[in-house]
Amino acid sequence: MKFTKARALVLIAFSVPLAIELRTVAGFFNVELPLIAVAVIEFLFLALLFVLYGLYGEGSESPA
Amino acid sequence: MATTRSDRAFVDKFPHEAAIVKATFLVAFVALGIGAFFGLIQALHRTNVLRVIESADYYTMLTGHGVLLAIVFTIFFLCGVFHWAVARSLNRPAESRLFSWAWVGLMTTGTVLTTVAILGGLVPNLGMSADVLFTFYAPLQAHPLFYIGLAMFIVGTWLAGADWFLSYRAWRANNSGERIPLQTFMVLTTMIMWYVSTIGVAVSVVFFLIPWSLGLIESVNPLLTRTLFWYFGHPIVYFWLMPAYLMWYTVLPKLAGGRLFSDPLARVVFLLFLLLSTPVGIHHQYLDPGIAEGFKFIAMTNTMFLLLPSLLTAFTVVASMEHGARQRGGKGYVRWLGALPWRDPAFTGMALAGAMFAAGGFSGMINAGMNINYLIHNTLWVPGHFHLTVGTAVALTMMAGSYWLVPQVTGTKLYSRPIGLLQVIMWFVGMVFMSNAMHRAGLAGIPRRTAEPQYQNFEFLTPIGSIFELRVQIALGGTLLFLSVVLFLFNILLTSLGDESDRPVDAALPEPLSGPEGSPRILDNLAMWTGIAALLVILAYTLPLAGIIQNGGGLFGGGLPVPATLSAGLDFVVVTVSSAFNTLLGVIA
Amino acid sequence: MEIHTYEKVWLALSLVLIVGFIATIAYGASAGPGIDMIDDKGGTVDPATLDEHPKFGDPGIEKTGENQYDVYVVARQFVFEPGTSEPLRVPEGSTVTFHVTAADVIHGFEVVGTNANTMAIPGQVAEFTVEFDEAGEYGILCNEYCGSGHHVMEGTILVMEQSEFDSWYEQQEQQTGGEN
Amino acid sequence: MAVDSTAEGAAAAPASHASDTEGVPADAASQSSSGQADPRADSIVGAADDDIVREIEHDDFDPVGTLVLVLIYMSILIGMWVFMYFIEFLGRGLTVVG
Repeated sequence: MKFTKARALVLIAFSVPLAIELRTVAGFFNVELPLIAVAVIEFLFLALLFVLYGLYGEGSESPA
Repeated sequence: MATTRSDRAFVDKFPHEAAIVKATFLVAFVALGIGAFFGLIQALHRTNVLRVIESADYYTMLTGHGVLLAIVFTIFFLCGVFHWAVARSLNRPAESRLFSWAWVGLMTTGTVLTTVAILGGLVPNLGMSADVLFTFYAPLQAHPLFYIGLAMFIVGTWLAGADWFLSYRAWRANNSGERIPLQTFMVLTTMIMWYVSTIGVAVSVVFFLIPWSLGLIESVNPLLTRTLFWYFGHPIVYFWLMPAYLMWYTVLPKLAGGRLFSDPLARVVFLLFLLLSTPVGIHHQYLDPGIAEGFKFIAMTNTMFLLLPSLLTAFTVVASMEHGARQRGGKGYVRWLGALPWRDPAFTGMALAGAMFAAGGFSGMINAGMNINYLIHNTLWVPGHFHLTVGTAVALTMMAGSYWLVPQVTGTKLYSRPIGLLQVIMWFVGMVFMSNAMHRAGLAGIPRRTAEPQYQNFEFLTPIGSIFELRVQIALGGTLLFLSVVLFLFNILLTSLGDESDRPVDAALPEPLSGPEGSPRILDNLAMWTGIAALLVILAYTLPLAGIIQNGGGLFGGGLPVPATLSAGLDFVVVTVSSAFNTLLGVIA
Repeated sequence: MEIHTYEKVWLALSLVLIVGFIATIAYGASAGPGIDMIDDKGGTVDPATLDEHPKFGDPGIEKTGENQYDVYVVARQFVFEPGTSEPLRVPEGSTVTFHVTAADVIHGFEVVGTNANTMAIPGQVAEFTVEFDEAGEYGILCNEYCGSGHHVMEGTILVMEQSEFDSWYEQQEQQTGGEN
Repeated sequence: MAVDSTAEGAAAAPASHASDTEGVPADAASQSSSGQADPRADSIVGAADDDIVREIEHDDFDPVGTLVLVLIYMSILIGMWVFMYFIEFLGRGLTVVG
């Protein structure tokens, strides 16, 4: 299964609610996560996604 | 090239129906653009990010936002979808072109009158306003034009329903033994529900509000008109939702590369909505004085059983998508999700809309819980909830559906699929920000429908994060949603201006995996289901309405209160009968 | 009618979920938490002659028994009487029955951050009882759109220490007594 | 590809819905090799059928993935309900008791 732009976009979309609710989940374990931590985690996720896209994304196999 | 486009494109096969669909979509999209703009202004205003209007004008914008999006956009669009679905699934044009244009014209005229009355509020010295919000609770009063426009609009929808019933009758004359085609079945059951439920608002508007706004009667009974509104106000929720369900059941499986999992269950689901949509309106009035707790409990049981068709839908629709994914080579317990056609904005939009509906379903369960309603009643939680349901499950499905439907009625190809994909994802992300923050703000006690919830005497507290963060999230989400609408309208406009295409979309709808053949014929007995629906409504509403009229100073309010309490015994009988009905329905399903 | 086994499982679970929800609500209404709904027990009132009403004509707090009080509140555009121009005073450790009605249009009565929340409808009286355990302050706001000034409609509830409240209450009684 | 689009077209005519089992498997086989590189699949909405690699009939399909998803959903629902009712709601002060 190829890592297409569309799949990357959908993954980004689904990461947003998870990131927002991360603080609630942390709250259940009595961890107070500051907003900036969530922003950093989301940023790292996006960076990872970009790297993966670069390695396995549509362009890498150049089917055209 | 053995076949020409005429063999397959809807616009060539049914040019007149396509014209009607185009007209209704045009009105819907104009309303969407204006309504979304008002929404942006409100999101920025109430969060104190940017204030370009006076706070008193906020309510004019809010009325416009509610009426243009929740009534005009949704209902015009669904009329287009229904007109398309009936012609397509019965494979015959409407009986009378003139009649079709008559209802489009009547609905449009009503819309224009109501919109003029609302926007008149922005023009000082005009003496015309309708800042009564989408619920128009008396004794707040609007200009008579507002109510008259509304009445015309509703009569227009009645005629539209008649149009589809006439098509069905003509089809039935030539196909006496056949099962009703699924899409037509969905349209007809939805319209029966609409006829039953709009009686409430029609009585309220025609007998009370119009005479009162014209000065013919002195006063109205506020609890009575409010109850009549919610008699109609909850079924309208399902009137918005049913076209989305129609697309999820009949179009989404195809977009996913699969087939509908079960046709009979789809029919059962629509019948359950027909039966249970109306006798639940009192769940919007859990905190109203003047209505006995027993009636509220009945409304709650009915409401909770109304979860059943939606939970069944979740299974059937996801299973249909899974079928597509597996046909496209998907494997595993959850990995198959990756094999879905995420590039297709029509598919992705509908799938994301469904995912958000699952979340909105949860906040709806909280709303429906009779006593937990104290927690969130009239707080920002409630708009947070319905922006997930009507604002995403319905609106995003309609926008995504447009990417597949509009090309069929224009004969042109979608201008840009990538922009479409970006648009639906922006909607999803924007709504996650806005709706999540609204739910949280509601739990902190921030009220809905308020221009500037920044009070002098107290502060709102939230356990996680801060109120400031929530405000920023609402403003950010609202901005993304508005930009998403702009992209959508731009994409659709350029689509309609494009060149004719040989194959605007792939319009074929595959047969269901499990067809209607094996299902009981009684499912198609519309007259019987209508009768049961009416009976349930009578059971759920007769006593509360009688109580309101007797206790609350008569039909028109202002009279002397006549104490009259309903006996507990009677209460008990109603609860028992209604629960028995519900259980029975559960068993049938 | 043929239904797939998995879907039957889901259908059964859904019914259990629904019954579970209803059972939770019934538990909340039962003796344990004892949550009562706003209903028709408050009776009705003529909004046009509210000023002449024995209670709503001069709304406020009234002692009805040991630690038992009745509070009458009128919501009108865009104030709570009492609540807005002066705080609604109650003593700590008391059981207070509110009677809330509206004089003009439909309003809401929400004690911010709590489960005390009701509609105020002209002609109807919302009657509900809450217990104030500790001294402190609560905000009140109108949570139903009631006109162009809806966003300024707010007030406070002051939960006072018993002795403080008693002296205030006595003073009130004397004043109204003197006027008559 | 031209042949293929004709087959699609025939299937699109409402009268011949039932015929879609006849031609498609062959088409699908020829399609799977070209896969997503097919430029047409990029420009037409609703062309997911073009990427079908195997036809799955009613009796061969167990929606196990769906069951997994809905069970996850239900466990979230129950967890959230318990949290909202017993902690958020019953844990708050000033509750209407009469």
